[in-house]
This record gives sequence, structure tokens and C-alpha cells, in this order.
Amino acid sequence: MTHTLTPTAEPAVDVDDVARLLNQDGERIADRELDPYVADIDAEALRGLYRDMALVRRIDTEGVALQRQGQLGLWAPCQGQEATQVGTARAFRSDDFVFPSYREIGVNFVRGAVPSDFVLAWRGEAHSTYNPYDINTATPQIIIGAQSLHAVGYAMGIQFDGTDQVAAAYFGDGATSQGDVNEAMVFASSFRAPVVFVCTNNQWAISEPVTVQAKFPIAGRAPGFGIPSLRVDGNDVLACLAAMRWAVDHARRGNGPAFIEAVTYRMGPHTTSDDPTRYRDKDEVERWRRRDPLTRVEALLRAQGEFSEDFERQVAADADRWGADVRSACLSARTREPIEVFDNVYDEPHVGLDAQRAQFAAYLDGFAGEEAGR
Amino acid sequence: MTHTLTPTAEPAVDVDDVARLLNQDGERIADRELDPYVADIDAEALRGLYRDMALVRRIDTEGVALQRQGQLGLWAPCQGQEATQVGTARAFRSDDFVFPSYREIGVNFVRGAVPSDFVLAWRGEAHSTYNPYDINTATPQIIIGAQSLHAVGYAMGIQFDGTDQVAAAYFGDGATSQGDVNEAMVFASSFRAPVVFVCTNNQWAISEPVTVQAKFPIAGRAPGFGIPSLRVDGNDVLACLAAMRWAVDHARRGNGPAFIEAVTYRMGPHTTSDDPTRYRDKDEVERWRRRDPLTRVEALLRAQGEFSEDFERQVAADADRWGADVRSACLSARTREPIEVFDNVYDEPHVGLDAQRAQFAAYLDGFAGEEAGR
Amino acid sequence: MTQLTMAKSINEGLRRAMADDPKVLVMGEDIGKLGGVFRVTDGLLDQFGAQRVIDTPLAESGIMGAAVGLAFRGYRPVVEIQFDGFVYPAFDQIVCQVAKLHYRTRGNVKMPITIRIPWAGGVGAAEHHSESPEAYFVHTSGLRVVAVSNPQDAYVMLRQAIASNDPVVYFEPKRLYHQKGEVDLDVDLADAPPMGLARVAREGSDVTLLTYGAQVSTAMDAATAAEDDGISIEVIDLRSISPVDYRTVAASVRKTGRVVVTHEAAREAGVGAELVASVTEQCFNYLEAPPVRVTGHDIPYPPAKLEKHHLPDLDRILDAVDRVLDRPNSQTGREEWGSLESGRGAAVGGSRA
Amino acid sequence: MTQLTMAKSINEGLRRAMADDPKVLVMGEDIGKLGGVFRVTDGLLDQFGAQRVIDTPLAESGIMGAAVGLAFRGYRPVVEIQFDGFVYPAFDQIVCQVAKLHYRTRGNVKMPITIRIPWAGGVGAAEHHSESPEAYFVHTSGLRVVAVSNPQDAYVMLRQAIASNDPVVYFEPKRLYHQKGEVDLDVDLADAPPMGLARVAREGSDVTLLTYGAQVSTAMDAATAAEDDGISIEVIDLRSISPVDYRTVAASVRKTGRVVVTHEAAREAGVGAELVASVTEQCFNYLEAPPVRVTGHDIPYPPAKLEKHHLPDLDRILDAVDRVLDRPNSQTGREEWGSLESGRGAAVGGSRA
Ligand SMILES: Cc1ncc(C[n+]2csc(CCOP(=O)(O)OP(=O)(O)O)c2C)c(N)n1
Ligand SMILES: Cc1ncc(C[n+]2csc(CCOP(=O)(O)OP(=O)(O)O)c2C)c(N)n1
Ligand SMILES: [Mg+2]
Ligand SMILES: [Mg+2]
Repeated sequence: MTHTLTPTAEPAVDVDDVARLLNQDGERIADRELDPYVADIDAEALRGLYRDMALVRRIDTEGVALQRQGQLGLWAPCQGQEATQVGTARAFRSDDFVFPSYREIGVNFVRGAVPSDFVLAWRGEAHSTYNPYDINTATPQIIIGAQSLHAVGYAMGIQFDGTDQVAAAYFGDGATSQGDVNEAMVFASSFRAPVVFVCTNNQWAISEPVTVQAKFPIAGRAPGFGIPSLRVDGNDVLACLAAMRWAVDHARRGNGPAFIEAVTYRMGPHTTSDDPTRYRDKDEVERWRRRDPLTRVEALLRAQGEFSEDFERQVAADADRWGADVRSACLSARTREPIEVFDNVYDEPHVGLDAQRAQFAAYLDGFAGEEAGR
Repeated sequence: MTHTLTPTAEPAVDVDDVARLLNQDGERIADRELDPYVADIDAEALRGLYRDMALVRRIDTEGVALQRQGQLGLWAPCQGQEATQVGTARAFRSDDFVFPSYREIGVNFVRGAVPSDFVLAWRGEAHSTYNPYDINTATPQIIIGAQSLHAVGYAMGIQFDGTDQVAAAYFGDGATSQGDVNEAMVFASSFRAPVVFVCTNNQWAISEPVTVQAKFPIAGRAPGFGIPSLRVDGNDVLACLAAMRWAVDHARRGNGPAFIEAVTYRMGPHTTSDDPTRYRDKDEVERWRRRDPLTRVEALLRAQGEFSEDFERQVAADADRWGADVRSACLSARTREPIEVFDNVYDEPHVGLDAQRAQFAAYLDGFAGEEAGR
Repeated sequence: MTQLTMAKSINEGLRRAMADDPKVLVMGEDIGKLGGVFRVTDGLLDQFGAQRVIDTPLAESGIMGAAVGLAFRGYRPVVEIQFDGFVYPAFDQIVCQVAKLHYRTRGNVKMPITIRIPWAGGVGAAEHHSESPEAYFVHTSGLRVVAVSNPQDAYVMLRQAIASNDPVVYFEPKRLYHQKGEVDLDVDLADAPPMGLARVAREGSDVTLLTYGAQVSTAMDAATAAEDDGISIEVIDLRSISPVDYRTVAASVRKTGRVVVTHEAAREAGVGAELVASVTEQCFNYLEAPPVRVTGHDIPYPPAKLEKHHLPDLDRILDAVDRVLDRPNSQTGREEWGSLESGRGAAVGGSRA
Repeated sequence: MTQLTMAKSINEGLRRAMADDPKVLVMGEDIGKLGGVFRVTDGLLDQFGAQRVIDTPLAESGIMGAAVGLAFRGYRPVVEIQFDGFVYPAFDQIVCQVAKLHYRTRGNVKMPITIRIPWAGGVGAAEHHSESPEAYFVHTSGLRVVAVSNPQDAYVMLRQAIASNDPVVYFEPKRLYHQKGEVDLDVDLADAPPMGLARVAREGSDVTLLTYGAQVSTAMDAATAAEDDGISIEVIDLRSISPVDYRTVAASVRKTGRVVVTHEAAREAGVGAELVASVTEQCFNYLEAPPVRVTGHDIPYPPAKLEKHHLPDLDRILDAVDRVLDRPNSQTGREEWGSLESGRGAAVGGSRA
């Protein structure tokens, strides 16, 4: 009823006003709507989710360490967001196409990225490593919000091709302020495109609390665009999986776009260059530490007697292997040759750049001799 | 409750799902919420609104005629939208500040524009005529949606200055797809800025029906940004006035932004260059002709015995005078001197442009002689 | 061969490209039922349907971003920006995504997007409808930029732009839309001159006149007028303004030794600056006089009634020709940047602190 | 006089401008509590409060559009764009509104907006964090564009930019943020050289080396190195790149007859093109050799590990100096645009239709 006055009071934003299947103590909460979407998740599957999160956390820790050791120029940690990333990403089919932003370590992990993919860009060796078509995942986007439109365009293409794939875009709470993200909702809604928007509301955009972007629940914005949405506990991997399965299913069935707001927390700094003590309370961080996405799955599994020492050891070993692999991919990186800066600017011959490249090649050739002479 | 699944069905868009105080036959409809806002509107005031609309229609007709006669390069007719423009604009105080788009003839009329202001820009004599500070109205914006942000910035300034003015932005249904308009809602909401957004949903953006932009009621989008909104019959001048008074009042009292969607119809072409027969039904136009914003006020006044022949004559005479004044302002326009293209690019001396100007002056000086010589 | 307007030849280019390749689609504002505000997409909706002729919401960044996503999916979107002055909301998507994704993904993701822009002035339009933003795109590495000057080129170069795996910004001069010319629609596209090649539009020996787009006809008129004064002007239609075919340009300059460049866009850091700088670098020893630029002033596009004083017309071009030939001209006797020599303080601006 | 980093001197510039004029406010992302990602606005929130130090939502078009509205209201907003590569979403508001409103309103509405942009590369950053977009703004009539190279200029020119009634794009080289220099914060701003004036950073007689921003120090290093070879380079720090103080430039070129221009931005239609074109137009008869540009390649900014091959360093500048002096250099014996002479068809691209 848009023709009666809507309330003028600001809706309160409560981080606990979320769909949830596991509480902080790891107790399973029934949810009539979401339960069907995770009916198949047995202990084995749950352990799989736990393992994913543990490995992602390890990759993240390794990334931070490598940056501290001067091996990476930068790292954008995802600690605290493992459930959001793993839970949502596990809802895709491999032939769905995902447009992540820079912090989606867990999404890329689930999509099939290999160790070097996590570090070489932050090391400054390449803007991207994997071929997007190999893992049906675009290279992580740095321009805030831009990828949301790419996902919509890709989804329009799916529609035209008549397949039942879906596309998805990941972005942050800060990103919701960008025109692009809103235009993406307009386009998705108008074309009923099979796209899912995943907003990782980790409470912060660098130093700005989410209230600078939105004095209202972000998930409440999508319905205004005609897009159904769901606000989910982003530290509850089961709820994230269920919500995302609902959303993906919705899009896959031809019902158009869907929107997920995963309410979580960025435990670390924005990037390794950031100093969060300048702008946020230790208390807040501590409060969220008690909501750790891994511990609550562990608690559930333990309560079910499904968290064996064997499993624990295996996960630790796998994590160590991943950590080691990431590290060695980083340390063994080969820096490309100077002349390769000219590669792939264009797909076809380019008279201007080809000449410039030749000129630079001549410069590089002469350089050694000249250098010696000086 | 954003954590439960929202309905997936598209909300139906019904042009009659609007707040209304006058039906098509000019009968007054009671509305508990809006009535208080027009309690002071007696027959005299109603005649004033009617007169405004009649004069605006006449200016519009004159503009079209002048364009057809080759006196204007273009004209963007407002026929059908008089109630939206006059009704909403009458809700402002003169010290409020308005950011209109290019079709707001009635808004500018109410704000105090003089005859030449309506034609000289379309004639190509100037990008704008009036000094915005004289009538507290920015020059009409052509870049779709851009002015929505200007209004928010202005409103932030009002806030900082601690006055009780409000700012307002007018834009169309098409404009709601632009990033800028959505960012404007984000900023307005975050800063609780005293700004009112007026979306004139005239069903068309050039050749695109509103359903290309939004498969849902536009007013329903604002609440998602934390902004209360109202969908009003844009052909009902009384309802437009009431709704806008509510919105302006809301903003003026420090409650932050408000949003009005006025549901109306663009009776004419997009501009005089446009040929709407290519894309829309005659029937639709005819249906909307029966909703004419002037006739229903006339009917009400007649029913009340308040629409005298005298008044009719007076309005006709005033309209004729306005028409004549607009025409003569157009025909007597002086085109500026060639060298004046350099005026006002910068406010302060500019070594580059000043040299270029001098060079061009020398060129213009020499031109006559050289021309003769050739 | 048939006589077609430029608008119609572009329309045919789109139609045939779409017929030949199911991955080609067109998208933009009002391009469907209306056929575009210039009727360039007229009839395409009927022929190809709403999935390939897409009326989009009114948001240029959205259009461009969606086109990027479609390119990711293997489509070849042809995007129409309704008017030159409305491309800026899409600038971020063009500069950061369209231009860079191929580089970013090390060639794995192609961006075969053609961005059609009805372009430039001289049509008496309202503000924002007569802009010449081409230099922004020329300065953006990763894009190709072409500007057409006649119906035949419009047809062929559009086909080539759409066929290119690289993103191409394709400028269509509005004031030529209704001009007719001979068009061979059955030309063998593989045999036609590639869009990267410049064309000597008129041979001459005294002055090389470089230009593109609608200015080509103004330049041709200037060359004809100059002939009466015994001055032989070689007019080069650059066609591609990024990259520029300097082989053709240099051959001409080495012959004439004198260069005039003309375009509608503002002068400062415009395409003309690049042309003068490159020609000077490459042909310095052949130059008999400093190249002169005849361009729009460094002002926002003026109101329609004044645009003729902004646009570089035949007389301004001829005045510049006189300058490079050291014949009497409007600037004779004036010191270059004369005003610079005086009033150091006041003239430089920004000193009010 | 005191030793300050450039970041601190800009911070002081903001602080004092805000203290002097209540209409000055700063706005941008993370500029409040955090003090900006480069700490340039450190302490301002505490001193001036949240109404004058405004942490905005994450939307550059929104920031710029709101700044326009504030300017309408009589404020003098200083906008921080977090990194050079994030200015593009604001491009439409800058080009169509900030740059044009004064012209559009015939001088009635002033746009005293300062757009601060942490700028350019050489700091090993991720993609989009090392861009040099200045030519886009130089080509935009209605804007002034400055680039600072040392803490003192940074302070004075920021004050002048904020005091100017015209919009100013103010580029701050990231790689100089932490370099210290002598700063006189009590300089009389009315007496200080206006921001429009160039500065002869080092006198010389053989070659004029034109540059701005962080490249000034590279240029100074090159001049020092060249001295060992007996080459005397005059380095000019342009400071204002729109407009350019051609009086100072021309005086130097008339003395040296040889010009090298260097900047990080891509070459094509960059600021260097304008400089070469203008210098050629104005000083043609004094030129002994074609001016040479030493710039970033015409490529998207490369990954950090490769940026040193993109950025014009001391060696590339010296190589160009050798070229303009006709000394042996890397291009000796190569035909200019050599590849152009061969392989007409394939090399021009876009021919796959
Ligand atoms: C267009 C643009 N503007 C600014 C930035 C700088 N920036 C990088 S991350 C970031 C905050 C993003 O916050 P959010 O969207 O919540 O994502 P998060 O970092 O929390 O994952 C900002 C402002 C950018 N990358 N792109
Ligand atoms: C940024 C931008 N894109 C495109 C246009 C071209 N254009 C002018 S009016 C218009 C339609 C606007 O529709 P709407 O917002 O509904 O306003 P209305 O014309 O119906 O009043 C378009 C696409 C423009 N002026 N600005
Ligand atoms: Mg965040
Ligand atoms: Mg409309």
C-alpha cells in the first residue's frame, strides 16, 4: 500500500534479526522456510562445510603472514566471514557463474581456485591468475559494485541462451551505496534475470560503520526493486547455505533475481594496510569473536559425536598443506619480463601499441650496454 | 521482518492505487491522512490552483506553437502534468530551494519564472536565463537524475546552517533507474537531509513505458532506503498539494527526506522532435485525457457554484497575456555576440582561455575585411 | 551500389551483423519500438525480437555494465549511447572494465563491445547534445576509437568494429545522419580497407589537413575554396583516431611540410594535440611551419545560437591554412600567447587566497 | 619554517583553510575517524566536527553531486577521492555539473569545489590504485588542474585552490606523501606565487625538461645525472597543468631549443601531447629537435611488480635527452614508427570482419 503514509521512524537495525539455523552454541534451530533447503546436509556434509571454512581460514592466515613478511604487497583478510563465503558458494553448480569482489577468498576456494590464485595478484605479479572460464568465476573486482552489473548482464545472456544456470554477484555493505549496485537491481528486476546478489554486510566499509551507508536493514532495500530478499546470519554456515539455495533455486526456476544479506563481521583490518584500532571498539570485536562461524559448527558436530579426533587431525593436515602450497606458490612466483607489460592490451594487432612495444624493446636491448657505459 | 522470505510475485502496478482527494468527476474524496494538509484550501485557493494550471497549459501550448513555427529549437511539453507540477510546487516556501528537470514548466511558473525564462534556453540563446538565487530554483537539469544529488547536498547545507528550509528535486520515472537518484536516496537517508524527492511518473521515458524501469510501484522503493513515501494521483492538484505539504512538512520538521510519486501522464510527445505514435496507443492517451487535471477542478468548482463566467474570462485573459508575453520574449530575443561564448567559463582570470579569447577576437576583427577580400 | 543516408547505412550495418552472427545484439535507450531517437535501429526489433534489440532502463552505467556481463557470456553487444553528452555516467564501466578486462584477465576474457555514440554539434541542439568527448576515449588504453564521415565508411567500419574482438568506440556525426552517399552493402568486408587505415580524401601538395567525422566535409569545402587562391590542400580523413594511421599521415606531411588539424572538440589535450605532437615527433625535419590546430574553443559547448562561433568552420580553417603558409592571417603581427607577456600576477588565476 | 611531510602539509592546508573560512568543509570516504587512508585529514574531525568533516556513503557520484549542492548553498567543499582510480564514477558530475554550472548559469552559481586526488603510481599498489587520470580533466573546459611536487607547494596551492571560485582538481602524488620538506605555513598567501605559475626547478641551458607531480624529482635526478655527461638540463615544474604557464615554458624553450616532456600517464592524447603541440606552435623557430615524450606506455596500469617498466624513470628520461640532443640513444638507427612501413594490412587491426 504505497499510497498511505509509511512510518517515519527509522527501522531499527538488529544484527540478530536474521534467519538462523545454528545458534551461537551450535544448537540447531528449526526454520520452517529454510529447513527444506538443507534437509540433505548430514554430518558428513557438515564436516565438509567445516573443513572448507577451516582451510579458508588457514589460507587467510597464510596471506596475512606472507604480507607481514614482505612477500605480498597487500592482503584483504576474510576472517569472520568464512561461513558467509563458504555457505553461499556451496549453493552453486559448477556451471553457474560468479562475480566476486576482492575479499571472497572462501568463494574462490569453493569455486576451485588453486593456491597461486590467492596470492599472485596481491603480490603484484598479475592483475589476475586463473582463467575465469576454468572455474566460472570472474576475477575479483576492486571497483566497488561494478561487478553487480556484470552479473546481471551475464544472467541476461543465460536467459537468452535458455539454459538454467544462474549468475551471482558478491559485494559488501559499503557497495550498496554505489549507483551501480542499485542499477543492477533495476536491470535484474526489469529483465527478470537469473541473478543472485549476495551482500556481505560485515558491518564495516574500511572505517565506516554500516550506518553511514544505511540506517535500515540492507535486505529491506531489494523488495522495493521488486526483488525478494533474505537477511541471514552470515556466521551460520548452514543458514547461509540454505538461504543461498533458496535464492539460487528462485533464480534457476526463472523467477528472476533474489537478494541475500549475510550479516557477519570483518574480524580483521580492512586490509593489512589498515589500522582498525583507530575507528572501532575492541569490545565490538570481542563480541563478534564469540559468534565465530567455525566454533558453532564444531559444537554441533561434537554434540552429535561427529567431530572425531581423526577428522580434526585430517583438517589440520589439509590446512597445513594448503598453507604450505599457498606459501610456496607465493615464494616461487616468477615475475614476468619487462616487455610483457604490453601483452594482452588488445586482442588484435594494434599499429600504435605495436610500434610503442618495438620502441621499448629497442630501449631494453640497448639498455644493458648503455648502462655499462654510463 | 526482512529475515523471512518476501513474496516472489511482482506487485501489480495500478495507476489507481494512489492517494486521491478529487475523483475524475471532480468529487471530493475524504482522506483522513491528507485532508488536514488542505484544510485551508477554500474556493478562492482552489481557483488559484486552477488558474496556475490554466496559465501553465497556455505557456506550454505557446511553446509548442513557437517550436512549430521555427522560433524554438525544441520544446518539452508538460500537458497532462499540470496538477503534479503546480500542486507540488505550491507547497514550498519561497526560500526553499528547488532543483527541477527540463519539463517542469509549472514548477518554474510557480517559483516565479518570467516569460522569457520559458523559451530562451529552448531557443538556444542561453543554457539558462534566470539567476537561480532570484527564484530559489536551479536551472532545469538535462542530465537525467543528476539534480537529485544537488538537492541532497543543498539540503545538507540547510542542515548545517540550522535553518528550516527544505530542498527538493524533481525527476521522472525513467530517472529512477539512474545510479544518481538511488545514491541521492542513500545520502539523504544517511544524513537525514531535509529534502523532498518528487518523481513525476508520467508513464513514459521517451518511448519506454515505465515497466521497463520498474515492474513495481516506484513509491515502494523509497522505504527500502528508509525514506517514507507517498504515491499520489498526479492529476489531482489537491492531492498533490496535500501530499507535498506532508512531505515538505516532514522534512522541515527535521524528520529527514520524503518521497512523492505523482502518477500522471505525458499527454504530448516527449519533445517536439518525438513521434509518440510510433510506440503508444491512441487509446491509452484517450483514457488519460478523461483524467484531465483541469477539468476535475473545474467540475468541483462548478458543483460548488464557484466557477463563474467572470473567473473564466479572467483566466482566459491572463492566459492570453502570458501567451503573448512568452511569444514576444521569444521573438524579441537578442542573440549574444560571438565573443561572448567565452564569458563565464571561469570566475577568475584564466591565462589559457584569456589568450584564446584574444586570439579569437583578433580573428573576428580581421574577419570582416578578409571576408570582403575573398 | 545504392544511395543511402548515413543513418540508414548504419542501420543496415547493424541488421547484417545481427543476421550473420547470433551473438550480436543491440542495447540502449529507446532503440526498440522507437528505433532510436535517430531511427538508426529502426526495424531491428521487428526482425530480431526483444532479446536481441533491448530497450534498457535509463541508466548508462547499467547498460555498459550489463554489456560487459554479456561479453563475459560470449555475446557481442552493440551499445547505443543516446547522445554524446550522456556517455559520462558509463565512464567508469568503460574505463575500468571495458578497456581493461582483456588486460586484467590476460586475454582470457574478450570484450567485443561496440559503443555507438551519436556525436558532435552543428545541429542546433540543447545542452549536452552536441559534445565531442572522443579524446577521453583516445586517452584510454585498451579501447579503439573510430569516427565515420560518410555512409560507406559508416557501414563497413561498423561491421569491422562489431567483428573486432577489442572494444571499439564508434562515433557517428549527428549532422551527417541524413546525408546520402553511395553505399555498397555487398562489399567484401575482408577486402575493404580495415578501419584502422586513414584515407586521403583529397590529394594536394601545399598543406596537409587532418580531420575526422563531420569535419571532413568542412575540410573538403575548405580545400575547394583554397584552390581558388591557388592553394593545394591534401585532406586526410583519419577514420580511426586511436590508433592513428601515421603511415598515411606522415607520407602526406613529408610531401607538404605544413599541417593543419581540425576537430570540434576543445583544443586542450584533445586529439589534435596528439596529432600535432606525433607529427612533430615523426616529421620534424619535413615541417616548414608549426602545425596549427583549428578546434572548438576551450569552453563548455555553447548555446545553439552561438555554436557557429565555437565550431571550426571553413573560414577558420582557411585562416589557419594561411598561417601555416605564412600568408597574411588573423594572427599576423600578434605575438603568440601575446597576453602572456604582460600582467604576470593577475592573468594566471587562482591567486585570491 | 618547519620540516613537514607532504601529507602533513596538506593536512595543515585543510586545517587552516577550515579555520579561516567556516564555509570550507571536507567530505569523502573514511576521512573522519580514520583520517583518510593516507591520514591526510587526520585530526580534522576532532577539531571541526562531523558537519565539516563528513564521512560519506561509498559512492563517488553521490559525493560529487552532494558537493555541487553544497556549493549551490554557498559552501566550499573539498572532496577527497580515495584513490585516483575511483574518480570515474564521479566523472559525469564533474564533467557535466562541476565544470559547467558556472557557464550554464552565466556566472550566477559559483563552483568553488576542490577535488583532492591521491594520485599516480610507484607505490606497489593493487590495480586501480596507481592511475594518472589528469588528462581527462585537463581536456575538460571549466576545470583548473594542478599537481603538486613538494610540501610547500602542496600547502600553498591547496590554500589557493580552496580560495579559488573555480573548481580545481588537485593531484597529490602518493609516492611523495611521506617525503619531508621545508614548509612555511605562515607564508602570506597573497604574496605567494599563484598556483597558475610554473616554477623553474633547476636552471639549465641544453634541454628543457617539462614535468609535474612526483616526476619532478625523477626529472631532477635525471638533470643531476646528465650533468656528469656535461649536459645542462632545465627542469620546469609546471604545477598547474591546466592552464599551463607557457610564458615560463616558452622562455626556457627559446633558450634551450630542445624539449623533453615526462609524465606517468599514458602518452596518447595525454598532457604531454598538449605540451608538445603548444610548445611547437609557440616556439617552432627555436626548436632544434622534435620534442620527445617520456611517458607511461599506452597500456592499462600494469601489475605492481611490473610498474617500474611502465613508469618513465631516470634512464628513460636520459635516453630521451640523448635523442633531443642527437646523441646515440636507444632509437638510433631505427626508423620512426618503423613498423608502420611494413605489413599494411595486418598491423592496423580491426580487419577481421
Ligand atoms: C569505486 C571505489 N571507490 C572506493 C574504493 C576504495 N575502497 C576499497 S574497499 C572499500 C570499502 C568497501 O566496503 P564494503 O563494500 O563494505 O566491502 P568490505 O571491504 O567490507 O568487504 C573502499 C571504500 C574502491 N575500491 N572503489
Ligand atoms: C544521462 C542521460 N541519459 C539520457 C538522456 C536522454 N533523455 C532525455 S529525457 C529521457 C527520458 C526521461 O524520462 P523520465 O525520467 O521519465 O522523464 P520525462 O521525460 O518523462 O519527464 C532520456 C532518455 C539524458 N538527458 N540524460
Ligand atoms: Mg563491509
Ligand atoms: Mg517519464
